[in-house]
Amino acid sequence: MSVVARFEVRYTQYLDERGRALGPLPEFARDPRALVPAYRAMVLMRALDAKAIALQRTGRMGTYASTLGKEAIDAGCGAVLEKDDVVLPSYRESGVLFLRGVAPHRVFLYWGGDERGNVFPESPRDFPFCVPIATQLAHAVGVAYAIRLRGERRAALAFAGDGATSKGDFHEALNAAGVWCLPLVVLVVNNQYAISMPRRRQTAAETLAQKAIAAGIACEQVDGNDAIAVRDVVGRALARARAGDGPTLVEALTYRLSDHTTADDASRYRSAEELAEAWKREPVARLRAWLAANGAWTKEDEVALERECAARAEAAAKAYLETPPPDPEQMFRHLYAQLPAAYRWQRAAACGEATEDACA
Amino acid sequence: MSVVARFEVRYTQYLDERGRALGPLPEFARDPRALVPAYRAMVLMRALDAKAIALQRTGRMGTYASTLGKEAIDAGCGAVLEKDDVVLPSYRESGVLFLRGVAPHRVFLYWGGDERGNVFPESPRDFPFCVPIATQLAHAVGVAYAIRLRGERRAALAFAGDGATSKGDFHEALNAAGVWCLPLVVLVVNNQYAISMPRRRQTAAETLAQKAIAAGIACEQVDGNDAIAVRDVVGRALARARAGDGPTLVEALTYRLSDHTTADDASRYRSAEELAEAWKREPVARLRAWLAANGAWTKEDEVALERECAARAEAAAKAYLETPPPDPEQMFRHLYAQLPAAYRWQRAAACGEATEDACA
Amino acid sequence: MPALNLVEAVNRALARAMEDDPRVVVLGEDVGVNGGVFRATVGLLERFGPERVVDTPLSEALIAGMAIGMAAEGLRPVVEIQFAGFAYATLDQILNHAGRLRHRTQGRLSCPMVMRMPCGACIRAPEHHSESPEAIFAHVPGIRVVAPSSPARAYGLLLAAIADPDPVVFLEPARLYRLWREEVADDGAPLALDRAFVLREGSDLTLVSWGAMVYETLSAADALAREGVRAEVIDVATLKPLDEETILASVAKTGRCVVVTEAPRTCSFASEVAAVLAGRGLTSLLAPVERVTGWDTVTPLARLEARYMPDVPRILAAARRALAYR
Amino acid sequence: MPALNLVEAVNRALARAMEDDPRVVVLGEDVGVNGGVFRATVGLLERFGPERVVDTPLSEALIAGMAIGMAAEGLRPVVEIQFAGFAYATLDQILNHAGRLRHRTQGRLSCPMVMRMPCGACIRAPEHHSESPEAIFAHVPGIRVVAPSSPARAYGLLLAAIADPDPVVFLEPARLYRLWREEVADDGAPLALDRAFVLREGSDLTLVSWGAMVYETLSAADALAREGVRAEVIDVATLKPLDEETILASVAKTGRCVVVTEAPRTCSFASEVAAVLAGRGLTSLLAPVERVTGWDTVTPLARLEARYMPDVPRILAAARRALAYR
Ligand SMILES: Cc1ncc(C[n+]2csc(CCOP(=O)(O)OP(=O)(O)O)c2C)c(N)n1
Ligand SMILES: Cc1ncc(C[n+]2csc(CCOP(=O)(O)OP(=O)(O)O)c2C)c(N)n1
Ligand SMILES: [Mg+2]
Ligand SMILES: [Mg+2]
Repeated sequence: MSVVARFEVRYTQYLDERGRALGPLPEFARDPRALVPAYRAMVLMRALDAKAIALQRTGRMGTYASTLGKEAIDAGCGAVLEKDDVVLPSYRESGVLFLRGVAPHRVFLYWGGDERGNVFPESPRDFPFCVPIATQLAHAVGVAYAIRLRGERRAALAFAGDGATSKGDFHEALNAAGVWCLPLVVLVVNNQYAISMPRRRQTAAETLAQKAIAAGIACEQVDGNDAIAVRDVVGRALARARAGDGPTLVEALTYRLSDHTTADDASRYRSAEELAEAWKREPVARLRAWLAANGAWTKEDEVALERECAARAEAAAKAYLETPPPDPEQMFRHLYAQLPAAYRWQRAAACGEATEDACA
Repeated sequence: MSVVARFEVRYTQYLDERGRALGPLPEFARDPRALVPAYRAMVLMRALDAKAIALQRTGRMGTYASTLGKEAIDAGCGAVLEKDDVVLPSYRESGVLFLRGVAPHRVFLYWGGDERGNVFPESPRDFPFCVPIATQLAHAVGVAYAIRLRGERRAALAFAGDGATSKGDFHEALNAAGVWCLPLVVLVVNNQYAISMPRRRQTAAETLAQKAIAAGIACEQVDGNDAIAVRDVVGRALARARAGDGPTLVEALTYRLSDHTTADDASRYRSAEELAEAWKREPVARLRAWLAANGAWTKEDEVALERECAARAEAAAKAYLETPPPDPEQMFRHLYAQLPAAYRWQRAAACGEATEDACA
Repeated sequence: MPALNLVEAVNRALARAMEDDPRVVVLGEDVGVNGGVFRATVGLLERFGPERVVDTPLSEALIAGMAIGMAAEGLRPVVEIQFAGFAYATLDQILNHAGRLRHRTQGRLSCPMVMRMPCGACIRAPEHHSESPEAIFAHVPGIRVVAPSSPARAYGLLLAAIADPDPVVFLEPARLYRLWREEVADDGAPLALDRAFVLREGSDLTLVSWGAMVYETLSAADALAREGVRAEVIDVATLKPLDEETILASVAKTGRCVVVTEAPRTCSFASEVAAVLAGRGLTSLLAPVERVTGWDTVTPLARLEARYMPDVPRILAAARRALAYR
Repeated sequence: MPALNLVEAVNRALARAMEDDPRVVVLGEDVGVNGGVFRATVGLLERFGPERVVDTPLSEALIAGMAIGMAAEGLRPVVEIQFAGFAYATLDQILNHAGRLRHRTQGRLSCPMVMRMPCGACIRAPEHHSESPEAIFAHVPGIRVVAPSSPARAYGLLLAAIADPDPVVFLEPARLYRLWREEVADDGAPLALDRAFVLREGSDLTLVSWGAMVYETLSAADALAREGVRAEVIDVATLKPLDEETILASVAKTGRCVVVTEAPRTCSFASEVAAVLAGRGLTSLLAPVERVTGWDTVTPLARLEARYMPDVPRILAAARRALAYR
């Protein structure tokens, strides 16, 4: 018996739970002020999240998937994405999209039940939200293939949950990315739950990062509540991708501090103690503590930011609520580039312009 | 940065290409005569394979998938399967099925285009041949789950090709087997090709065995042209499975010495030199050399065996060719446990007992 | 007799089947401690334990394929797919295996499994949560397709599906899950799997539907009754095999037929019903068969779904056209 | 003008499209050095290189999903699925994404891809190599479904499919791949994607089919002609959107219609055609619409497939019933 292959999974964390540096920080964090934009974005994400939940609770929005707890991942990724990269979100990456320039009321429109929520004029090549788990990863392979084919220095960044790692699509995509050495980073947001399914029962694998070994591609595990670590790890992975050095799977460890969606009640399947423990590791307070300790953030800054974020959330809600309802023609407008003649009567009937007549 | 997980893939081989022991052999091989039945089975497989190809070439059988080169895998597995285990083959495991007691003419019937080829009275719980790649692995999970649920000391052994490791189904099955610690062994027959796709372009993974790491289950790589190694590795994996110690992925390295099927022409995509090299490692001569060198096999034995196998192949062909053609009712007989009344007219029409009348 | 809503009736049937037959296992995403996202499996984990009430990894193709393996090995798996929109990944297993295992092995192995899923729109759910894939499943040889439209029928049909020796796809109308309650005797009595239900007798017009659309269709029949039109209402319920006789007998009486489905029109199950009428029913037809269907569009998100769905006005308009036709 | 068989015409159209449009890429299993298991892509690797003629890993769902990503990023992917029986794993991507990307993003992203696959039985192939899934695809909103039945139509329709800005499922009748040759001008001229072909004019009876069954249907029409019956033969060719007008115009003339498909009967595309006739065509019908279809069974293996397939005698029997009906 001989050993023919060896592997290891590495983990990156810079800040401890209280925001204290565990060792030397990456270059970009030498000046703590460089992290202030990320912090501001994280607080805004939280304000928008709270607003969305309030809208849902008051019957003005449909089912909504909260982003509470994953702000460091979204902000860390947002900081290292370049304009020409392509983001392929799941349904929980509104934070990243805000940093891509997508107006917050679009996200509200999406969860409010309007396809116009997936129109991102600010970031037109990014993919829409994706609900069927892991299916977006195949799209990401296609995007990355197109980038490579044209010899462009861009990358695709696709997101998926811990639950998504059990789907065949996840593995098919990683494998293909490895075969063609594609400019693709897949970021697994391991928030410990897939609805009620805890991470440890989703798979017997010790880490989710190691799933990359099956595809023969690079992997890294990172503390997803540490914005500096996320930025570092994802930034390097994207740089490698753009440089033609191939794909990476990044597992970001975090915790879903909210219910799965507003239609879920997490108290049915997890304890208050577990949740309380998780709150101690949450990312916003951690980064604030580090910024404050390093003289880059004050109480006054915080008060002003809170006010600003509240106003922006309010404005987003207003823009959402004032968006006129879609007209029925929206069902047909972009069904095809041009609606085939065979379906014109359906459009007319849906818009109340004609009767549905079997003998038309 | 810290290392949070480490893995390795081990490789087992006992006999070198010329059939010389590389070191101490496993217990069961201490008496070389114990390997004679495996050798005899391997030679029979080759005779049946040649007969099937002859039948196809002479227009008396449909497309056929040759087993040439994988005899050590089939014989090694056949030797360690217990009666109550369940085999889930792909389309290339007729060798294993022969060792399960399945009459060779059934296999000819299958490739001859008759569903009765999947009736295995001798081995009634084994699954039929499976063409849609990797789909049988999900079935294997269900079988293994049922075994575990009832607390039985049995195992499922499922086969798949190197190409199959790219299918999502493969990963979903391994992952689930890990989650429930199922009595399942998945044997990947790495014959270096999926039709024209060479192994190295199927995946960037250094080994196929390492794909088990994604699922957090045990894995082993074995020389699939070494019947002793296959028997050893698969035997131990099945024993662990039956004992409740969980699933194993075994990658058996071999080479497809034939075209993909009789409908394929491998010379389009691989060189004669490569094929000639592969023949040097083929399993039958290797085991024969070892048996002969250890006094367990003689030229006379070989001559007698050749004659016996030729006769058995001839008998199988005869049984196949003499099987009366199926009657059209076979389409309906086992469509449901009992044919719903709504489809009875179709059966009657198919059997020429009634007209198809839209106004019946 | 307890008054149950539809999802409670499903739950009751599951519990009953698990109690009566130790081979029955329930599996799917979140079916255990969470009791299913619609609570169809609530309480089962506590009563029957985690080995028989199986929370699966997030892998629909695996779930369907695993059920096939379980069924072949002698269990009676009842799968829950969380929403019909996530069942497409199971089609490979259902088409290539579940419906074929018995035939492929000429009766040696079989596949007594049930695959349940909530279907249909107008529950204000997110994207991909509003699908009506019955026509796709009804095209698959070797399986049965069932769609209940009331608590009592859900109970009796689900018990029958679980007891059936062949694979059954069981499509539950999510919109009706909690819409009303009715008395359901927990008597373990199955309903026939090949008989349509005549919910209301009438001689002027035949209205045919299934699943959530039955509810809309009954409301339309009420409205017609107020105008003095006696509409016969048929709940197909067992889509495959289709009980053509009940529909043909009704149309022989009425001569006029409206078929209602919320699925996209082209190649919908409404087309199958209409095709039967164009063939065996032609001599009865006094008016064109009206199909009131979802448009050939993507089911829109919540803000527009009411404009996608067949509703009482659309059914009434079709009924009036059929009645007026000479 | 070269005389090409159907698979050569497909090959020619692929080469032409790749030459005319650098965005076109071909991908699938064994499409590169092997030239495809049916040789539809032969020669493309040599001419256009491995970056544009892409051998993929064995992962159908990935192939379909990847094409969606490529299309959204501005390429024009043409996927080959090796056999239709292996396309079921792509349905999730086709249903949930390909047909929806444009709508979901309200025109921001689109999905100009083609998914080609050989379909149909009677090529004496192994299990799962004989499927006819057109009805499933035709039910999917937002896509087009095309099925050529001659070399020239394969050439023109495939070019049109590749040029079309929306996803097209392109179903190639494997049985016709090498059955005959005809002159096909390699002129890059696309055919319309929403027009049925009237292959033969007649006034006594309308025969409707598509794909490989067109061949069988034309033979039946020949036999009828020998008896003095003038059958109109329509090749639907573009199944979605369906050209209802051509069929209705024909039946308005003939009053009698036989629809032929080798797919299982229930919820087949033949049902859709019959449903159109039961609705808009009812007034024209002088006889019940005959559906001559595959049985509602698994397509049997080679020894029995001839007993499964619609053939000339079955089509003739149906035609005679329709003609005799008073
Ligand atoms: C294919 C598929 N199956 C089931 C669902 C229903 N569903 C929505 S979210 C979810 C859990 C996803 O968990 P995870 O991947 O960890 O992402 P998270 O929600 O935690 O961000 C499930 C099962 C779905 N959307 N898609
Ligand atoms: C899902 C699916 N896709 C495609 C095919 C067509 N096909 C048959 S065998 C084969 C290659 C399989 O390669 P591998 O898994 O290595 O098995 P081998 O034939 O080498 O034993 C392919 C692509 C299939 N049978 N199933
Ligand atoms: Mg999660
Ligand atoms: Mg292989």
